[in-house]
Amino acid sequence: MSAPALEVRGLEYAYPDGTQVLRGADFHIHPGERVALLGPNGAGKTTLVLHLNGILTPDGGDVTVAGLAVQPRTVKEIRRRVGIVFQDPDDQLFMTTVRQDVAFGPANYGVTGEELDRRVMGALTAVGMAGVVDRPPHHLSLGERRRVAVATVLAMNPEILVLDEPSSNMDPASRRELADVLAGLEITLLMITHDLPYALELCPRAMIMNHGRIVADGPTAALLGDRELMSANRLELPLGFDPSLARPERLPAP
Amino acid sequence: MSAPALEVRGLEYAYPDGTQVLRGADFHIHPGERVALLGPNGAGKTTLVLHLNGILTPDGGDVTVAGLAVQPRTVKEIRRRVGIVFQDPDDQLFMTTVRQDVAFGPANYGVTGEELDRRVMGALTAVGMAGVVDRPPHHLSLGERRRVAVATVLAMNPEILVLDEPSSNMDPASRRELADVLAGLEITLLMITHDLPYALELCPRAMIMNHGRIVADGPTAALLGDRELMSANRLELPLGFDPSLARPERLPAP
Amino acid sequence: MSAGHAHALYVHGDSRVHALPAHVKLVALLIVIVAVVATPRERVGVFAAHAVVIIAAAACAHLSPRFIGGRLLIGAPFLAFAVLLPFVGGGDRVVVGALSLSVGGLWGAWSVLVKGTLALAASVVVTATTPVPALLTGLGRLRVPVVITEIAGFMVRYLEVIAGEMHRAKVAMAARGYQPRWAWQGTALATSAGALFIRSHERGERVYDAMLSRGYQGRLPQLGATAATRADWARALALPLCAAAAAALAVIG
Amino acid sequence: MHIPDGFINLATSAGAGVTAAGGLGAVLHRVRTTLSERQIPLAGLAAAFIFVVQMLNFPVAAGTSGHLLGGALVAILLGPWVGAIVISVVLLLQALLFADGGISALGLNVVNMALIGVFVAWLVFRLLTALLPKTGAVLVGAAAVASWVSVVAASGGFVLEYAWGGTGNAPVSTVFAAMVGVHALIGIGEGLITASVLAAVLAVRPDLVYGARLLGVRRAVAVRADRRATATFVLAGIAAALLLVVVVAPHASSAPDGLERVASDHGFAWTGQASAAAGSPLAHYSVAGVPDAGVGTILAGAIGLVLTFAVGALVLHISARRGASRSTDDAVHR
Ligand SMILES: Nc1ncnc2c1ncn2[C@@H]1O[C@H](COP(=O)(O)OP(=O)(O)OP(=O)(O)O)[C@@H](O)[C@H]1O
Ligand SMILES: Nc1ncnc2c1ncn2[C@@H]1O[C@H](COP(=O)(O)OP(=O)(O)OP(=O)(O)O)[C@@H](O)[C@H]1O
Ligand SMILES: [Mg+2]
Ligand SMILES: [Mg+2]
Repeated sequence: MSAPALEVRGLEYAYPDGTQVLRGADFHIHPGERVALLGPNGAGKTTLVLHLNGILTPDGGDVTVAGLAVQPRTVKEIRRRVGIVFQDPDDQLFMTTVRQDVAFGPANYGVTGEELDRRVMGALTAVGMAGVVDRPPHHLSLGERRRVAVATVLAMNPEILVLDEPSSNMDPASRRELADVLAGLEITLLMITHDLPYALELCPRAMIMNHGRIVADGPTAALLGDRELMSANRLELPLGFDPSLARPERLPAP
Repeated sequence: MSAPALEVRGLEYAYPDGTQVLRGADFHIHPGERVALLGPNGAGKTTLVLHLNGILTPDGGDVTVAGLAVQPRTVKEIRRRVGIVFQDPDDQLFMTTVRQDVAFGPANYGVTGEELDRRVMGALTAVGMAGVVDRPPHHLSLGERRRVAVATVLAMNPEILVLDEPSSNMDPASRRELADVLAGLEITLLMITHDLPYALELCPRAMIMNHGRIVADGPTAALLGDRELMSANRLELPLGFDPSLARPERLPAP
Repeated sequence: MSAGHAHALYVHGDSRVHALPAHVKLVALLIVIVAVVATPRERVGVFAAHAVVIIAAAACAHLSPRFIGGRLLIGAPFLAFAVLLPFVGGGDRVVVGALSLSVGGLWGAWSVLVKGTLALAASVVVTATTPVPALLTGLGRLRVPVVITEIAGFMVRYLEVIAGEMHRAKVAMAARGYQPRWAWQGTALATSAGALFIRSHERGERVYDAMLSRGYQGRLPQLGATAATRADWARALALPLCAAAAAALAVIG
Repeated sequence: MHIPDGFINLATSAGAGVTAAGGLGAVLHRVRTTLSERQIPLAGLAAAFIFVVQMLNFPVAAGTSGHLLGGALVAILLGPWVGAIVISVVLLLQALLFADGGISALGLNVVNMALIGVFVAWLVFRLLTALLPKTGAVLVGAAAVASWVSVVAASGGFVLEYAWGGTGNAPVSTVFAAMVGVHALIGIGEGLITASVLAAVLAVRPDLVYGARLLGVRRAVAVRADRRATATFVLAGIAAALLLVVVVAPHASSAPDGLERVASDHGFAWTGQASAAAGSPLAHYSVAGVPDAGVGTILAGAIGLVLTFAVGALVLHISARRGASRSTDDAVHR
């Protein structure tokens, strides 16, 4: 067995105002796995993700990335390996042009010149946003900003890609194009989403989070088929959706 | 024929940096209609919505709400009638507690005391957020914030409700609960969404916008069935979705 | 900088000082500060009296000495430069150890330090017992023009917007491997200041649009500003008037 | 350069208070007719922005602090009238909430930063743009120069007030050298920040810049930082700072000392301002009031300037360090 790409043990966290959010979250993900993280609003998914590269510091428990414990000393290295796409694109984009913003990450890790250009244009092309490269990111529509936000992280070539609802606000074609891009990457993937068919399509494995804990973990199709589990966690398949029609054929078998 | 609840004629708009967005948008909506506004990212949907209550002033064309032209003099009255839920909940929520935020709109129109309380709690209950009434809105999760954002507008009892992607970031159960609430209102509804099954469920009529113009207008089911039209506008039904299984039975016939 | 520092000034409580209307407290504060500033610097005893007045007010407000001390420290760096005065001052000199110090400079340093510290302590008592919006309402009652209080109100709100935008940018930068050695790093500050301005401005504009959309007419729905009774005035002004009397005696005598 | 309580005597402070109230009254009267509903939030935002940028400040001579003043920035963004109000609001809230600048000294601070700072900047800006072609680059350059002049002028206002009613006991010429000298350096930073903010705003939202609207510079222009122009500006600023300290400071003592005498003759200089007499190694050069002290004077001025600035920069560095380590890796407080 290889060492887990991502290991989270007994994670606890309360926000400074006292709201207890994480209550002992536990899981691990092996290199190359693609895992969906599902759960109701307010379950603590985003809070969990912010621990994976040391943006939040846990009150208890620990996080290990590829064998490296997340600590102030390791944080820079870890942030090179773990790329996070935030839930709100406005949290992600801060430079004056889209080009600068996408270049920011790789440039911090010493990429320069042509290689930098290549990365920037490659990432933007992957999300279909090569056309806006010289516009200010805050003058884009929300869906466009979300696509650029994904590009800023793709450009860093992370080993582990964590996406917090990447497909929301995207138009349906962009959503499919993103799925194609993600499916084509050789990468460990953790994706939060409320779009269950999307999770089924992309991730053979899923975890359900509620009240700050992982309450279920298993093959996505099996979890989505468990009616009781689903309704206990405010999950339900859309009207008119038939899982048997959705063929996650592009996925490696779990 | 009754006067249109909402009439838009030849609307043109360019942002201050020169980006031309609206290029002659034209449509009208009758009282009580429920209309979905579909279209790719960057089509101009959000920009269009910001014209409906005079937040943006058109460069050309005009907007009429219930027979009243949108003008500086009529703007206060129009804003009472047209409630807009913004695409980004962070733009919508600005007070220090959720209660104050939801009370803000009705209070501006003179609602006070018990009636105000009733409105606030009613709206929050409708979106399942009565429990966070005394928390600061910027300390909520994104999905929770979106639900509160919808409540701030519901509390105003508008005649015309305009929602810019209300269901994104919501968990599946909240999404369905919102659909139930919206279906129960006697109201004119214009809803932007990228969730086509959701549009089909809630709105008998749909319009497709692209490049700043309305390029199609008709029964939702018919538009979603037109493959060519759909793919020309970056729209597609999710894998595994079978429109014939989705029964929009709660809707009045178009 | 954490978001919302504008609120960190206020210490929640239900003391009598908290309950006083804001404009009354502002008048009281002004009296104390004028008294402190007017006191001749040689009258050390009178400064002690002022200190007693301020400490009494702080005690009524249930503010701990620790809290006041902490807030004074924030102001300290600026007052600390008074330390230079004895070296650069003119006039007679005294020799203290190896140093030759200007007598006038020493008095100057003392004066700046004691007056600055007392005034700072007095204003800490008021800001710690009055929420910012109430202070603005208080200013309005004292006939400060509406344009000023309105702009100030927006300023307080937008402080949070800007702090929020700065914070978002910082987190986003950190997440993509940026580790600045100086937070302000000359060029980084200069280049990001422009972007920060536009971002904050546009976010502020969108928030304002959302307010307009919900019927905002230039005035927030008011939650009943309290009017001041004669008893309020008497209670609020008792201590400051003591300070004023002490100062007046000192100036005359 | 926020003056704290007790630094300038009460009479001078009160006089400045009356001047400030009069000046602001005139400004408000003028603005009342032109301020549109949308401009108030914009003004509030500018105030908040100036406030935030001013948090990066460090102490300068005897109890005052040095940082961006923002007078030129608001004057060009919002026009001098609204600009003066905005800076006044910033000063008011800083004094009330953060005890940054004294409450009794509010009038002094308003006169220096809101009235002198803003209107001097505007005059210089209008003068330069009247003489030069009206392009985005010229506008940005003129803004940089206007910033520098306005900061120096504001610190000049301070020196005048100090001469009139200072309680600190340092000779006026020393204060002049420290304040004006340091602010001639700060002015360089002010000019660069003003220019870069304006360039950024002009590039994407030219409609927001009052100065641009007035001059008809409408289209979005990307003004690039020109290295040579920047270097020229910085060098000129440093040269001017040295010139001020070395040549003007010794002369400066005579005129303000005159003011001081007037003040004490009228019996309201309570604080017994000692006249500048020989004493400390840095102070004696002001005795003669003329530069015949030669090399000594020049050295004293230059050393004083460098020392003050170095200590200030050190304090800033330390506090920035602490701020940086606290904020970058710390918890997200959203
Ligand atoms: N800054 C904060 N301060 C205090 N409480 C917070 C803060 N941010 C989030 N919370 C609370 O923590 C809980 C978990 O929030 P989190 O954002 O992790 O949820 P989530 O699972 O990502 O939800 P969603 O699906 O809506 O994005 C929520 O109840 C929320 O109200
Ligand atoms: N403030 C702005 N300044 C300049 N251009 C803008 C601004 N806001 C949006 N745009 C541009 O206008 C176009 C339409 O934007 P809009 O937000 O209306 O799109 P949308 O249809 O709502 O898209 P989405 O589905 O992604 O929300 C986009 O190309 C966008 O880049
Ligand atoms: Mg989340
Ligand atoms: Mg939109």
